[in-house]
Amino acid sequence: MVSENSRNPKVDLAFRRKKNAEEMKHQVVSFALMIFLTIVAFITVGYDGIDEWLKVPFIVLLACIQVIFQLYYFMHMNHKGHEGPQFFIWSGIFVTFLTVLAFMTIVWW
Amino acid sequence: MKKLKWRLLLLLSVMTLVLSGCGEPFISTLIPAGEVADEQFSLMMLSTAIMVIVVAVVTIIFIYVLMKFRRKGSDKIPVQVEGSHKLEIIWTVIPILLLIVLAVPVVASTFNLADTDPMKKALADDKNGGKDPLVVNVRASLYWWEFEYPGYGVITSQDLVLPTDEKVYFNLKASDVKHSFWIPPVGGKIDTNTDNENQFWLKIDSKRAKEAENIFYGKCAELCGPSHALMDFKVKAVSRDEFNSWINKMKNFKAETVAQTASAKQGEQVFKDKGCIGCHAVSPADNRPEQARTAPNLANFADRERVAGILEHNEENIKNWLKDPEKYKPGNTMTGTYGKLTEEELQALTDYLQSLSVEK
Amino acid sequence: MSTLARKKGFWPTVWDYLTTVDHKKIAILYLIAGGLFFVIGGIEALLMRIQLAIPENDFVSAGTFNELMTMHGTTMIFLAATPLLFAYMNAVVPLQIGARDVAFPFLNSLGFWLFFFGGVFLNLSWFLGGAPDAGWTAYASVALNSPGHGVDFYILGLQISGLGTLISGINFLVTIINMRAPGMTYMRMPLFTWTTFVASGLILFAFPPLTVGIALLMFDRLFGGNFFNPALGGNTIIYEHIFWIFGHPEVYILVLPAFGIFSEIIPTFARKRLFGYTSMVFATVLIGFLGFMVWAHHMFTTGLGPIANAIFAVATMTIGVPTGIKVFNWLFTMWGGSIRFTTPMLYAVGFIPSFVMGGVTGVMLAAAPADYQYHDTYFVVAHFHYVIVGGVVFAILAAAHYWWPKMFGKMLNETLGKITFVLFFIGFHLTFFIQHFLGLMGMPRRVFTFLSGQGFDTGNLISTIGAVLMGIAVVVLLINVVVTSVKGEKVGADPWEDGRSLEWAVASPPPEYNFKQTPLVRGLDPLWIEKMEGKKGLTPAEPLSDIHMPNSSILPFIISIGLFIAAFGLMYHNDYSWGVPVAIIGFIITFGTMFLRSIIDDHGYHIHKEDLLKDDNGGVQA
Amino acid sequence: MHVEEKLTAETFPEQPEKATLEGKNKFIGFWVFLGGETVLFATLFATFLALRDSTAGGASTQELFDIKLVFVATMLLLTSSLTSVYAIYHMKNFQFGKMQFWFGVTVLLGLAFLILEIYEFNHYMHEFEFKLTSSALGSAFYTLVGTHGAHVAFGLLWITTLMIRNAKRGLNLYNAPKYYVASLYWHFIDVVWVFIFTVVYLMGMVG
Ligand code: HEA
Ligand code: HEA
Ligand code: HEC
Ligand code: CUA
Ligand SMILES: [Cu+2]
Repeated sequence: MVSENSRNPKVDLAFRRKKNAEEMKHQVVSFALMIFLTIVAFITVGYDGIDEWLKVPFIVLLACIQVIFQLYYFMHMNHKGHEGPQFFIWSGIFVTFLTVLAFMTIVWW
Repeated sequence: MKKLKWRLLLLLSVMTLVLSGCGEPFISTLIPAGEVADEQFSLMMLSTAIMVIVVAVVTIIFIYVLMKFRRKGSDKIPVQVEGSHKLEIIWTVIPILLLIVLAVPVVASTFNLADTDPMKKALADDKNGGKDPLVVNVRASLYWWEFEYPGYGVITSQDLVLPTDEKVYFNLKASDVKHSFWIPPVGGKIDTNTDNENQFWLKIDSKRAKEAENIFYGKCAELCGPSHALMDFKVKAVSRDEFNSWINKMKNFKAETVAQTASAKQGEQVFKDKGCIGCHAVSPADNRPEQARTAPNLANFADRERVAGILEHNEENIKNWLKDPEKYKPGNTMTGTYGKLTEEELQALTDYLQSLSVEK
Repeated sequence: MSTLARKKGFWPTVWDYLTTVDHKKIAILYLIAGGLFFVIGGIEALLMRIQLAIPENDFVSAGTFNELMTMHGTTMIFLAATPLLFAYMNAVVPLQIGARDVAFPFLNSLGFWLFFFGGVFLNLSWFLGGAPDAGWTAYASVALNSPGHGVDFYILGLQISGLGTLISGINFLVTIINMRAPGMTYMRMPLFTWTTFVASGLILFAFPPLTVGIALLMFDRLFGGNFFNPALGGNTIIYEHIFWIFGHPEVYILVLPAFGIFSEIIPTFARKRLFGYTSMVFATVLIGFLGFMVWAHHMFTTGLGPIANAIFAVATMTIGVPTGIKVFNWLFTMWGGSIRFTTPMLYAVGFIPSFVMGGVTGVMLAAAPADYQYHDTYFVVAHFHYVIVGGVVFAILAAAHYWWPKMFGKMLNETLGKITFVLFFIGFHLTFFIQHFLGLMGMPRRVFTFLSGQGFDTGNLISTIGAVLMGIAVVVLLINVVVTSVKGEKVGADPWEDGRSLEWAVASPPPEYNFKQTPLVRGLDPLWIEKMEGKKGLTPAEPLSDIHMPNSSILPFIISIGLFIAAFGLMYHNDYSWGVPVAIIGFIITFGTMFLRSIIDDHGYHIHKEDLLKDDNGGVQA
Repeated sequence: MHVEEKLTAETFPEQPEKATLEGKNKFIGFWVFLGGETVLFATLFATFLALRDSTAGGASTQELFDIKLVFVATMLLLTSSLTSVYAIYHMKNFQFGKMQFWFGVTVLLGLAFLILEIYEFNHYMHEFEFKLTSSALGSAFYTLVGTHGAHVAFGLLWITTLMIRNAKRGLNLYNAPKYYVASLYWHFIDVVWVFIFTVVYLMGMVG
């Protein structure tokens, strides 16, 4: 909303529409990638040739990448004005990491 | 000069600590009587010393500031100081150094006290089976303790008999809710969980055990129900020879032969008729699975220090306990399981129970 | 309040408070409710202390003692300390940042009513078959083994009030992010606002684990779940972790705002700006951050193994460093200042050595092998009362005296205030200092009695005497409140004369819109800056114009009642056939009301410029 | 800008969700809330991970899970995430009708997902006797996946309410933030699902 007062509405509108459309294209691409990653994950699990110890970290990695796509593209965390959201989501992820790590290491019996 | 002042302060505070009393030798952590407790005690003293320094520094600045900078009528506006990097660095770095001094022995000690490899080896070896080093399985239940010596096939309750001057290893768990096993003068506590077995070791020093008259108090240190406060046990510290002789007597104990007098024999019968035997074993070699062992093993009951862990051991109290256990340990699981006992039955049971001894 | 009552009559006033979304009135609600629960929790403490005054006492039974102990801890932490701090946050933070209101006035009210009904629900347990008795930690195996509905009251009551706390936390976060006046940058925010901000962040990340933990407990107790049933693969250690992942940050949720309060009071009465403001902010954030990485220090004896114990021991100790930074900054704020010993300042001054004592015993507890000796003894009880009472309660009492004039327009009586302080201070040290030694001498905590002959007798008696002194001190405070509201004198905007932050720039109590014109902030301690430049008020950042205000609403109250009803249904659904329908009705009330809220447009209303001009006592004098 | 202002495509701001103070508050407040939700699910995930082999002799995850069903469910939910992106895209272009349409599609996809999940739970309970009460694994599984399912259900109700409530009014600065925030919620549900299908289902099938 930088040019709130000084803009020519018509031109501006056309420009904005174009920008939005372009962004939408990015969204579709990231969606395609997400679907792709999902399929890869499912195939990995269904496929017997791979060592189980490799499978788990691999599919978890895929999930993380996918979630980054969701957060940064679908949820626009890549946009300006998202410093707050980034801070809180990453803090949440930090606590998540600690919790999950603890439960997988020191709760074992 | 300054150093001297600090040392004096330290000395003074340790003195006050001593003067204000260290408690009783059979229960106080401040009168350690074993290697583990010693190690912990020295950590406690080290940290106390560091903390006394910290508190002293803060207090000195504090008192100086309060004396010097009180408002004295005037409407003067003090200089609005923003801060000082030099000072801030000082009071960041010095605490870090103090903490390092504390952290190093803490980490070392944490690993040392958790070292239970000898026990694992002993248990893995069939011949040894937990004799050398001695292994004790501890099982905590609402509100009593069972101690099993797996190397000897002996089970006892409430009173834990331990040889002095050697490391004893423990396997601990709980059968109903979480409890915690603690003998303050001998070493810090460890929880008995419902999900797993915990392990640690203790070592009693014979000389200092004597000062506690060879009896230590054990406590349950985790809230477990109404009678949590009363879930005490006793530790008898004996020499290795005495221990050997005791464990042999336990192994050879024949419950069938102990009742000698008529009354005791009658009591033995009541013990069966009233179903006491369904819960309480009277033989140290109890082969039932632990789920079936729902009450203290009474094999050497007459040798115990206390009745039910808390009451002084005498005929009167045995009767009281049998008459109304709820009165002495609210919420215990024996209450209401055997109907009313007549005065005669009580006497008989008491006589029988008093005959259950390996020492006599 | 009393003036309001006269103006409006009793029932309209009640209605006004039931429906209010004004942060200043919600603050008063928090103060009253939190104060009430503090007295309840304190009475529970006194009853415990009476029972423990002599060995083998039978003043209360074993079961009752466990109930008192559990309810004391739970009430004090969740229903007294947190809400009392919320009271000051609500009253002061919007003013300090130059805002007209919080970000979500409606949610603010909802947060209060959820907390309140959760607390009422929990306390009803006393009359409905017995209170919870598994400790404030409600460790799974004891909690599942506890007969009756006591623990269910705990689970459901905390669930409701915890939701309220979470909502309030989010509200403060957004308020501080979005509603600051022009020029009020993050690094110009008063420390109380900063600590509120960080504490709210901790609430945001710590309360969800609590929600989950007690939900799992609820499944196990009420719906046949097996999370904590080892026979079917459950694991009780999970609960311990979840509880402390919440529980440790919770203690910093309490103490950080307390630090904030003292960081306001000390500069005011030393007439000197806060020493090392930047490092204070940094330390606050660091404490909050580290607070999430140390929880297992409550579980050293659980048997996590030496690696975990060593890591958590060292991590815990590091918290001493930022806290130390704070302590020394306070000392050096006073250094070179001009200290005036008002009642709030007395608490601030008393706080420093008391809290440091509690803090250093915390570091001692962090030495894992030594903690095998301290854990679950009175040494721990002594530690946390030193930090909680010496830190948090002192702060709450200090803030009560400090901000009372701002909240109610009248100054609490200083003489009575000082009497309260002296009694409380002496009582406090008498009660808890000796407990260190009781613990070291082998006295476990959570015991309803102790046998004589173990050396615990004298210490416990002294402790009880101290508690009685604290009780008397609280009674004097209550008298002070009554006396003040009957005949206290009205005060102006800056009753302490040395006010530094924005709350002292508006009338006491402030008008409903706080600032007639949003102020322009030109630095740290904005009011002080203007005063030093000889100005009377602040520079406005905007021309006088209509002010937008939110509408009052009864819906938060109804939403909360719905959950209150549903909780009864859930609790009794195994016992009575009406359980399930009642639960459903409760949820319908709650969700139906939420639905109403979402479909009814609520645009608020405006106070017009002309009316503002007429009303000349408020806002920034430009 | 004012909430009740009547807007046209030209005057409609670029970021309608943040054009008013209320909108900005909602926006940041909701993100903050999502930070808390992250931790809520983290705790449930951690619990599940700790208990994932605690079958108590009952059905194990390898026996239970059916890769096809999970795949279909995943595709449904992922696609619904894209359709809600479309909806927001049209919101930014001030095309109310299209926005409503895509939200409608989102709701339908979400509903299909939910039905599938209910079918799945039902299947486990009757075919495998796998219930909340049957083992620690059962408790952990139903609590984690069920909490997610409850979020889906709530999201569906929320978006539907918004659509119906505003059907006649069109887009304005009062409801734009609400739509925006609802879509954020929907994406978040999807984020959680990505981890559920990975950690619960796929890892459960690997063993
Ligand atoms: C407001 C509440 C509050 C606060 C602020 C703290 C602060 C701290 N606590 Fe405390 N704690 C509790 C409330 C609190 N605690 C409660 C309620 C329990 C019991 C729960 C239960 O079981 O029911 C508990 C229990 C508890 C335990 C578990 C004990 C046990 O059950 O066995 C431990 C162990 O590490 C611990 C440690 C600490 C530490 C290291 C700090 C540190 O943050 C302290 C830091 C402060 C200082 C160190 C002082 C100032 C610093 C200086 C002057 C600088 C120089 C200092 C040094 C170099 C040391 N606490
Ligand atoms: C904010 C937290 C907080 C506060 C402020 C307090 C305050 C006090 N607490 Fe504590 N306490 C806890 C939190 C707190 N406590 C927790 C978490 C536990 C652990 C529980 C557990 O183990 O699960 C605990 C446990 C605990 C124990 C150990 C119980 C046990 O292990 O068996 C004891 C024993 O002395 C105690 C005492 C006190 C005392 C004397 C006060 C005093 O400071 C109280 C002072 C207040 C008053 C005395 C009120 C006075 C009011 C009146 C006299 C009213 C009269 C007027 C009218 C009716 C109008 N508390
Ligand atoms: C349901 C099982 C049960 C039955 C039946 C039962 N008890 Fe007990 N008994 C217990 C339990 C459990 C304890 C430990 C109580 C405690 O300390 O909380 C106990 C404790 C005792 C003690 C004290 C033990 C000690 O080592 O100090 C004695 C003595 C005793 N029982 C005798 C009897 C007699 C005699 C009977 C029968 C008349 C009996 N019990 C029946 C369960 C039972
Ligand atoms: Cu067993 Cu406390
Ligand atoms: Cu802690």
